[in-house]
Amino acid sequence: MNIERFEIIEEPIQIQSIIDKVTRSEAGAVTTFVGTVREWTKGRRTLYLEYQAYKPMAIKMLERIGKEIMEKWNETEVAITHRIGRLTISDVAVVIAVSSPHRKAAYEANEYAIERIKQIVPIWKKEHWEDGETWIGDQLENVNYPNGEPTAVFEEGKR
Amino acid sequence: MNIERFEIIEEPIQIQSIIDKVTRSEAGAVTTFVGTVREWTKGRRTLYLEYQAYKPMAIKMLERIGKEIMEKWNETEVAITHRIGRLTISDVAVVIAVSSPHRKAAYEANEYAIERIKQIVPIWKKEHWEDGETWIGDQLENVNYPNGEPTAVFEEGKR
Amino acid sequence: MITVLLFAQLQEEMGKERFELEINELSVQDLKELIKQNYNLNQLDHVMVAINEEYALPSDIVSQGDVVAFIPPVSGG
Amino acid sequence: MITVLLFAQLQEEMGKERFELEINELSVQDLKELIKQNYNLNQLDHVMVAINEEYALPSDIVSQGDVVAFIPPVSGG
Repeated sequence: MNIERFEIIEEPIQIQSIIDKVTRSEAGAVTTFVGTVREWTKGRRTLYLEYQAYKPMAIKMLERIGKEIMEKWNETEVAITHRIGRLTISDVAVVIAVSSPHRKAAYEANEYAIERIKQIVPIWKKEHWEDGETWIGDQLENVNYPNGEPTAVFEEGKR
Repeated sequence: MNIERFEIIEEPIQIQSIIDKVTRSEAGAVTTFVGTVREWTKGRRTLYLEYQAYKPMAIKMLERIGKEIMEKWNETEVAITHRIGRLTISDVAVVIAVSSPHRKAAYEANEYAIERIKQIVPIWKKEHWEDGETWIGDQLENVNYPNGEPTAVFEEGKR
Repeated sequence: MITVLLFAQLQEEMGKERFELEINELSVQDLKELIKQNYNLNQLDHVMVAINEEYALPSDIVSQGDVVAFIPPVSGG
Repeated sequence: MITVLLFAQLQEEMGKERFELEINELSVQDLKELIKQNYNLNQLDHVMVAINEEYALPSDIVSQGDVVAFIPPVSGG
């Protein structure tokens, strides 16, 4: 697996370059997910966001997601780039590209990737609202961390 | 609905420009599907493809798919461009972009779009193999056209 | 008069993209029969028909001035 | 000695990104307790711990030279 397929960067993400990383002559389908900064969340207005990462571990976790995907859907290839730092409305925060000979797998694997990012990749978002600021946690809203032990972060077999 | 969101073109597709058509500050998720020309199909090697379209009707059908999606998943926006003419290996044949405030809808609507394209949009692909050429039909393999009447092409209520 | 459009393998089989027919009114089904018998097109069974860019049923009526397209199974995407 | 890394709200609460602790060996659970009591960090209950960039269990042992990161619920994507 090419390590540069999983990156944390501070500059704007070039979507095409992420797609290029997974494009190959055997794969007829490439799906991408582009996560952008939303202006309104439940009636509250965002001015800008700040993303912070534990960079070396975040890259490791992205690589792990890539590995999980290639095990679940063989023949797929994955590239993920997450941007950190200060982002304003409609800026691209994350791009996930998955290529596959079969489109079904390309969609499924892509959706799996974003779910896993929200579970295990050490990146945090600080919302700067019109009327205050907050660090956001637990976006999935179904991850409970009793005793700081979400099983989802452990590789199968470790527990 | 902006009519230019649904296009049939003969030049290379700029993926970013399709994404830009649906990006907006209310939508935090954009999914894309990029269909590229595959070199190998069941052990047979493709040299190049030729796509032909019944252009005005193909655009109408793309618009209809967009309308169907906005009815099924409100809050989504859709843009689709299909390229026709001669395409070689790894060239981009089709790009579908869907934006939504909710990522689940963005994935589902995108997959719906490619399924519908393969059912109702009058575009045909001619494979030029190493050892011959064929017009390809019925890609979905589950669309049967007995008496030339696939119900899938009719709008609900028409029959 | 109606205009008939052909695509993909039908276009190659017939050697042209379009032709005109001097008819006033008939059903899609009857038009298919007529063309099968007179034009030596053998692949019409699995072919859809569109009238003026909308898919039509076998019982729909083709009238003067209509553009009728024969749509073989599509393969875009 | 071990190195402790802090992120997001923990970093702001503590006013620093990292600090060092003169300890030899103790469990993740005990380390959390120790830090709760000595450093006035109140939000540690829902915080995961990573040792050398891998998630750790409460029973895992932190040893000399390890880098321990406190990982509040993540919110990337």
